[in-house]
Amino acid sequence: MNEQLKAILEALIFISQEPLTLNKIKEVLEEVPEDELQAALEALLADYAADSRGIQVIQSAGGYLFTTKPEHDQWIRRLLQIEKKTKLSSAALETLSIIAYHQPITQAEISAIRGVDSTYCLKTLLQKKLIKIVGRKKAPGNPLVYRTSERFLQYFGLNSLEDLPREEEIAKILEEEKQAIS
Amino acid sequence: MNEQLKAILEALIFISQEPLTLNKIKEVLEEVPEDELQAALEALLADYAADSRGIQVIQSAGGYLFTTKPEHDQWIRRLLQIEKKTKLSSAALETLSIIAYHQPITQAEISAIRGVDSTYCLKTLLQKKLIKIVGRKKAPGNPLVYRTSERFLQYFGLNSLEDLPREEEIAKILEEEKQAIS
Amino acid sequence: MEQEIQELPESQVLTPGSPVSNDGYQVRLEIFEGPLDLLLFLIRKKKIDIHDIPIAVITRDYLEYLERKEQINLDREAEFLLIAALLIYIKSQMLLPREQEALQADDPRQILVDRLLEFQKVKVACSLLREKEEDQLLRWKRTFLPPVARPEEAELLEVSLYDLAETFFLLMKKRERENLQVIRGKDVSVEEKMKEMVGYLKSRGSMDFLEYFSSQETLEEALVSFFCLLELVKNHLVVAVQEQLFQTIRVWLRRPRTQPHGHSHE
Repeated sequence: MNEQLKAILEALIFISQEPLTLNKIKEVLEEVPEDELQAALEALLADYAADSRGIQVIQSAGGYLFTTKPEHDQWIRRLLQIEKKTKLSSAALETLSIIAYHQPITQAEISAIRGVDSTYCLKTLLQKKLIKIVGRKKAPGNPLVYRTSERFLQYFGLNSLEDLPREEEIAKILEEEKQAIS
Repeated sequence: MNEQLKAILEALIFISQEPLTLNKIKEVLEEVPEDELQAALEALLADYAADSRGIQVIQSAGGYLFTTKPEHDQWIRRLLQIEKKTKLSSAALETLSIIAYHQPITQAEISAIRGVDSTYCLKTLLQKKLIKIVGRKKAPGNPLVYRTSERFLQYFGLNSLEDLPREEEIAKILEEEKQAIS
Repeated sequence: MEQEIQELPESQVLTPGSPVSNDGYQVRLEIFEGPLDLLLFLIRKKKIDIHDIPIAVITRDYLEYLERKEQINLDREAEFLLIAALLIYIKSQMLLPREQEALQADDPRQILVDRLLEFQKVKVACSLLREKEEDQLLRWKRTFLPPVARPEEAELLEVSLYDLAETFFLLMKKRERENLQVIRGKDVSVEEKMKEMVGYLKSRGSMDFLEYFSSQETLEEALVSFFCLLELVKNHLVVAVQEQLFQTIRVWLRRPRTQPHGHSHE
């Protein structure tokens, strides 16, 4: 294994503020054969998987990124003197998950599923850049159409939309809940 | 040696924007005896002194800070170049939005709306092929006239300029809700 | 504590028998995200099979919740009324004498059942995403450029003068609140301040402008430092970068370019 290459990868991921994709790595290190890159990357991930480290490499939005560990949250907040980060409101989360599973989707379609007008939630989500407008639907009134963004993936630590909890997983939870009630 | 303490120190140095001083560390970890802190810190420094790492701890301004190594400078610069290329600055985005909604438009008109000289932004947008020059205006000085390009439509997934969100639509989304639900 | 109230319905739906659902009268309409949320809650509470809803019972319970409100806010609660109307409509359909065994597809409840099933899935997806969110919110990412980066090559988001001005006015408001409106004598010249700022940047590499601004002794000095920053930016002597709106502004000295910037490959 190429130790020097591993060190370079570590430096590159360290410097990135957004998940560093394999494509970008290849662009930077275009001289290096891909299988060598892969091997070095895997070795680096293995190093960081060790329990004793204070930083981790996570895979998110199709790239690699350093983050601290959840269990160190309180110390970091003490250092930065920051309150707990705020979660999305239930209404915003509801709207967002409908968009995630039904995209591309219009405001009217979202509101129909929720049974409530969702305009205000769309504003919040647009401002947080968790969703984006991607055009118009060919339908009466030509309504705007929404999709989730890159930042959505990053926000939830998903590698791609494929990583969203699947139908079967949801069905299983519903089944378990039903059993619990009866 | 306290492995967990070492990990916390690693996380704290990682997230700190300024060199992290021992005083600051003591403040955050006030429950921990100073000699334990010292021992953990030294162990962490020893770990990072290993040659094979891509990140190093430097002591600067009386504190500790992670940086990359000078020998990796060329790769880091390449990466930053690439990242820069893929990102629009907020100034460029502002300029682009003005062109999108007010085309055809001249540099002077854009600068008048933005309140700042926009020559540099126009250059960036032209390089990224998001806008194009479509001729000159019949006005004193015959200034160049700009429009958005085909690529602009592709980039934002629009079929035509008609598909741009209309002012009323954005206004409706951005409008503050009458009653506070949150 | 607003947040906790917001999260109640979610936990009710997922953990039946929670303390709140035991004492129905403590549950206010406001805590439900919408009418479907309320309906699901009632169905859970009564341990009803969603595919076979006793529509008369549910309609009565549902209306009880609406009636508990002294005033119906039409903007906010119109959607609750809409579903109430649907429930009453379905109830009336169910009461009609049926000539033969109704086919399942003709069950007037079907439209409601479909919506509830879909909404139920959304709720579960929400709880799963919430777990992921909670995990991610506890992880900290760097949102600044480490010192090795050369800021003039990395220009993330260059701040517009508007951002600067906006930030400035926010600061002014904050200062006003802090009752620091006393402007003391001591003339501060723009030239001196500019020299001081450049000196600061030369010695420290970069500056957190908000911090610098607030550390000024008098409001006048703080004001002068702001105008100096504008001047320095305008003359391309420094670069000011704001990673996110309302975050601090970091300022670096701009290094004179020795060569026209060559793109490695384009």
